[in-house]
Amino acid sequence: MPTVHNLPQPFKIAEVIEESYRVKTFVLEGSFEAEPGQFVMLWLPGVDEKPFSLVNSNPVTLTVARVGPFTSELHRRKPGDTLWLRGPFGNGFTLEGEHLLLIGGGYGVAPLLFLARKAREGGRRVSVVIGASTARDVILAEDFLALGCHVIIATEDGSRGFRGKAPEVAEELLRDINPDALYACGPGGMLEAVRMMAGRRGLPVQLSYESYIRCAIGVCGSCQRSGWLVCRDGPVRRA
Amino acid sequence: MPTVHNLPQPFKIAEVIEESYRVKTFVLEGSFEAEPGQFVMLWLPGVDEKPFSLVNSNPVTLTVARVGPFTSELHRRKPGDTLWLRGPFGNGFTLEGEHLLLIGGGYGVAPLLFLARKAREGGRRVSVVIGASTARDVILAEDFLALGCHVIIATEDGSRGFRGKAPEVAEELLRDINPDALYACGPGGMLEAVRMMAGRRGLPVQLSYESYIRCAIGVCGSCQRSGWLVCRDGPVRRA
Amino acid sequence: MKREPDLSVELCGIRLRNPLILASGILGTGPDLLVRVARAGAGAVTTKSCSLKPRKGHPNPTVLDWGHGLINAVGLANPGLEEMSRIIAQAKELLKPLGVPLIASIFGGKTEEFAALARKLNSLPDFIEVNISCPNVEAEMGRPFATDARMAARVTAAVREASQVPVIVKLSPNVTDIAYIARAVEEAGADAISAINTVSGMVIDIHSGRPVLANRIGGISGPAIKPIALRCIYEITRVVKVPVIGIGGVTSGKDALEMIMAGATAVGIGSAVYYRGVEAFGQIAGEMRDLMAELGYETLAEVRGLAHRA
Amino acid sequence: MKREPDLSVELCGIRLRNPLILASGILGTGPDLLVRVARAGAGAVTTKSCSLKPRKGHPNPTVLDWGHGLINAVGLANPGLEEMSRIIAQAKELLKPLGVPLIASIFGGKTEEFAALARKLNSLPDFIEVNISCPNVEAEMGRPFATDARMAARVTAAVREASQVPVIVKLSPNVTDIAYIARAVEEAGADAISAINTVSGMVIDIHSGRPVLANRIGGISGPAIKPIALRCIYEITRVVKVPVIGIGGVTSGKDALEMIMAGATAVGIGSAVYYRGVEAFGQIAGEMRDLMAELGYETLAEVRGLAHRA
Ligand SMILES: Cc1cc2nc3c(=O)[nH]c(=O)nc-3n(C[C@H](O)[C@H](O)[C@H](O)COP(=O)(O)OP(=O)(O)OC[C@H]3O[C@@H](n4cnc5c(N)ncnc54)[C@H](O)[C@@H]3O)c2cc1C
Ligand SMILES: Cc1cc2nc3c(=O)[nH]c(=O)nc-3n(C[C@H](O)[C@H](O)[C@H](O)COP(=O)(O)OP(=O)(O)OC[C@H]3O[C@@H](n4cnc5c(N)ncnc54)[C@H](O)[C@@H]3O)c2cc1C
Ligand SMILES: Cc1cc2nc3c(=O)[nH]c(=O)nc-3n(C[C@H](O)[C@H](O)[C@H](O)COP(=O)(O)O)c2cc1C
Ligand SMILES: Cc1cc2nc3c(=O)[nH]c(=O)nc-3n(C[C@H](O)[C@H](O)[C@H](O)COP(=O)(O)O)c2cc1C
Ligand code: FES
Ligand code: FES
Repeated sequence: MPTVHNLPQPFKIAEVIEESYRVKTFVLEGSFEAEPGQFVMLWLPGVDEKPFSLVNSNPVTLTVARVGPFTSELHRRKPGDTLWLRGPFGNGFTLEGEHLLLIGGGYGVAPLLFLARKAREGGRRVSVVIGASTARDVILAEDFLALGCHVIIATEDGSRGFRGKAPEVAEELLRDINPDALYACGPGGMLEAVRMMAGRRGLPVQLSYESYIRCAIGVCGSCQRSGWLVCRDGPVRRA
Repeated sequence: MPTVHNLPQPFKIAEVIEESYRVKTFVLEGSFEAEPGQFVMLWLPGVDEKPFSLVNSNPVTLTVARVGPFTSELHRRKPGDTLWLRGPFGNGFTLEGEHLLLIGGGYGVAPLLFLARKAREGGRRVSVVIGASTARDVILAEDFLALGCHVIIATEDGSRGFRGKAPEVAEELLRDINPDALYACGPGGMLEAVRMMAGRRGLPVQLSYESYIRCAIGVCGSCQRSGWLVCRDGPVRRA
Repeated sequence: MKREPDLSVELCGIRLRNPLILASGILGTGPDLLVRVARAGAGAVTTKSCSLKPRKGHPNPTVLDWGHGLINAVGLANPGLEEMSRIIAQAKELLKPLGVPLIASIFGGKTEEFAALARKLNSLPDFIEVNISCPNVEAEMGRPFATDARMAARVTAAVREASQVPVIVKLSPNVTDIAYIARAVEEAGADAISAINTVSGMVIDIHSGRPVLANRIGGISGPAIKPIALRCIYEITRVVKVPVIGIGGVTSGKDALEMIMAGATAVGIGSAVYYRGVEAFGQIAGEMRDLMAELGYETLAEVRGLAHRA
Repeated sequence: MKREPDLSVELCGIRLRNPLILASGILGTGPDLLVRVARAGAGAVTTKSCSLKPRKGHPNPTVLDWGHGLINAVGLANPGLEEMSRIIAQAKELLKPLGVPLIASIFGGKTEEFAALARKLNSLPDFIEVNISCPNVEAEMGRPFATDARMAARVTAAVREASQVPVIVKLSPNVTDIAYIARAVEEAGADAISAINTVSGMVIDIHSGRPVLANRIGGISGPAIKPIALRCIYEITRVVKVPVIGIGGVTSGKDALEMIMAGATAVGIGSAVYYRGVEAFGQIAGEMRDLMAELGYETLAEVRGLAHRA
């Protein structure tokens, strides 16, 4: 998938959706070719530039959790304001199997929604475990439901859906769901748990990793994990 | 017609044909897209780079008169040696009419041979006046004949064919030949004579001009004639 | 409703209908060609650099497209002051009705030659541009004056003294600190600065194992040098007050606006003539207008120097 | 029958299987990555430049593709000497069986810092490369040492004194006379010279009216700078005897041969990793072999410096 924008390009914000007290979705005016799992670099001139996964490419859509200075600044932007994007970068998810189980933790659910949409368009069955620490952190559940996915919610404190971490809940339900491919995006520990589970079950698995991104184009070495470049070889990787 | 080679590219000499005591034709290995009337810049590393019209583009062929240091050096090159070309440059001849009269003086006959070939391929009638100062300067007559052209030779001293300058001879025969378009390439005075003749007869005319070429790409201004660039707007121009 | 964007700029008290100036050495060889460029939409035109005596320049190859720009070592071929004065006089006459000012570019091997050229040109051109930055005659003349602040200042002062018209000094990017040189020529009396001249480079042909330019080393222009030019304009306009003509790699209205955002007052156009033909001038001006309308700017004064904001 | 072309070269007495060296700052952040580059076909690899203390570098954007090359102002982000020593030790171990030498790039704000780095690295790497030419930390550290012959010589002498291994000094193209600086560092004891570091430039976004790099000014690399690099290598190798690593815009076997024709002994590869991936190394080596066979060269010694012939 070639990069559409090598330099940051302006995109007007069409709509801002509050997903939770600390997560907002930014629907932008405009579109470009991209695959689920690919990411963009979002530039706020005078502030910084950070990586975010695409939740949709038409219209271009990002779902952003407020976790620090940059995302806080971003959360202040309103419809009509401009965001600058370059990308898309990296290798996304590959569709495989007829029944996909997606496991997302935190804002990691965001790229999985894009994946679910593509999978449903192709007539595949999709189950998704949305992991969160507590009920008010659960995001995008309605969107998955609207796509006709089987939605399972897992909160660590049990305040909504199943109690437990997303991979644990997924593993418990695995026999019932009986998927033929696993996909996960979320914190490192979660990815590791999913990887182990897939190994035990002999299921193909694709994981979306994170790392500190600078160039996003595979030259600076900032994002490397044991010789593997998250920005260029990833962020999605088969275990 | 886009430029195929922006930087000089090596072409091996396949064959050298002696056209006269001071004119040689260099048939090269290789071809590129070009139109009759377009020219190339021929580089001899360590010597100089000079403009020459294409006599053929497949295989690439040049016909060169020995007139000074560069062309003398070029005449020493043998089959197997390498010549460097960039181009093709400029606007060539446009085919018009059903019976073309070509008037060439000196090595100016060279690009007309390329034009004649294209015209004959399109089934058009072609008459050509080959002008030269004396019999031994007449070149390419056989080639035009081989294409099925009506060939008229004009030498200034009358040592071969008609006596007189090419445009004079052409004008005398104009009623008999009855062409519907004129084309000429040769010294400035000759072009001017053809232009006047065409004006008098109300015939369309295309003339190929020369001027001192440096860049060949329309930037240096070296080749300008009253604001008109021989290398880019020309070398062929409608009068 | 916003008004139609206004591209006009003032350079040393002289109004240009738009900021696009034909750069020296491109098509500036004859009056008709200069007029053609003006008709195509240039705001001002510059002649090929002229010396006291005629110069043949270097043998060919002298100008090449190497893929990301041009490289040239024409070697300042020009017909000399006498013939150039005739060209300038004719061009001036033809340009007057079009309202397009004429810049005469001069160069010499010694300070006195520069001064003599300026004196003899008198008030024939609207501006004199002092080319102390050509990288392609080093073998013959030594390093360009623009690589040494003291020499650059001395030439500037001599021309300023001799000239009847505003003096533009053209700087080289092939220096450690272009801002330092800029300040030196400003102090010496330059009315404006133009930058950049070409970037010193070399293109090699692997089949012959030789540099392709007859002069071996030449000057790079076109798209490849745009970021270098923008950086130079930014650095220069951070320290000088005189207006700066930003030159280098501008081939679109977007490029021209970038140059003005970097701090330029006007914009030189050279290699773009290769990429887009003489029509480049009108096209670039049109693109500037469209972009200004889209971005909500009415005048170039609003755009100038934006990149310097904190 | 000609023999299969031999790409091996000797650099300060150390044999490289081919002349292609991973340039500093590209992928040189970890042992596995360095090994991956070696496996992909590099003749030697260079680490990201390392300082005594860890450095966060500049905020993003730090690296961009502007169309004819890259521009970067990473600001020398690195984990500092302690962590880098571990990386180098591990990499060295893994590279040994591959026969691929390791170059450790160092930089500091003062001469003593350079010397301390060289002393502490001891004979851990096969070479030390002294980066006195990064254009992207000027606001913080002042002009790079490579822009002043006296300073460049002083750093060189200090590192030469402190180092157990051959010392390569990396030069900047952002100077008036790179050959002069090259001679100064050679006289001060440099065992080899590498050139060029990036060319100072700026990219501006017209929609925001701002330089895109957080650092505003950055270093240009990639195809746009190849002719500048070739010219620098030509100028340097005209006046020095030590081997030169030619770096700048090499993305193909043809480019690499041009660099050697300009006078380089080895060839640095940086931005090509963006254009062609890590596979660039093997591919470029293959292209060099094919071209050498076509042109009838058996060794790089036959190719070296061809462009200097009269
Ligand atoms: C491939 C990829 C896709 C991502 N997709 C999303 C997404 O869809 N939605 C979302 O909310 N977040 C996403 N992130 C994370 C997002 O980039 C960070 O939350 C953001 O950079 C935090 O910036 P900050 O200034 O608000 O917080 P900080 O206080 O600067 O940092 C908070 C956290 O973000 C990480 N972070 C900061 N800068 C970077 C950087 N340049 N590269 C990688 N991580 C960084 C830090 O390591 C830290 O863990 C993604 C990250 C990566 C690598
Ligand atoms: C568009 C064009 C097409 C041409 N096609 C042919 C051709 O097909 N066959 C052929 O034999 N000749 C052709 N010529 C002329 C050819 O370029 C010259 O004969 C050649 O350059 C002479 O070089 P020299 O060193 O041998 O002679 P010199 O002694 O240098 O010059 C002899 C004549 O050639 C002219 N000339 C020299 N250099 C140039 C130059 N750079 N540009 C233009 N004219 C120059 C001189 O003005 C002089 O009239 C063409 C010229 C042009 C402009
Ligand atoms: C073929 C050519 C000839 C040039 N001749 C001159 C010259 O005579 N005097 C001068 O000051 N600059 C000369 N220049 C430099 C240009 O005026 C300009 O500074 C440079 O090309 C950068 O602008 P560009 O990228 O728009 O071409 C020449 C450039 C080219 C390409
Ligand atoms: C992203 C990036 C980071 C760089 N970091 C360093 C560095 O830390 N030290 C150094 O000496 N050169 C550094 N450079 C310069 C390169 O080593 C090289 O000199 C330059 O990029 C030109 O080569 P290229 O055109 O092949 O990329 C860096 C270049 C890039 C693109
Ligand atoms: S972020 Fe630079 S290599 Fe991945
Ligand atoms: S030869 Fe340069 S403009 Fe025609």
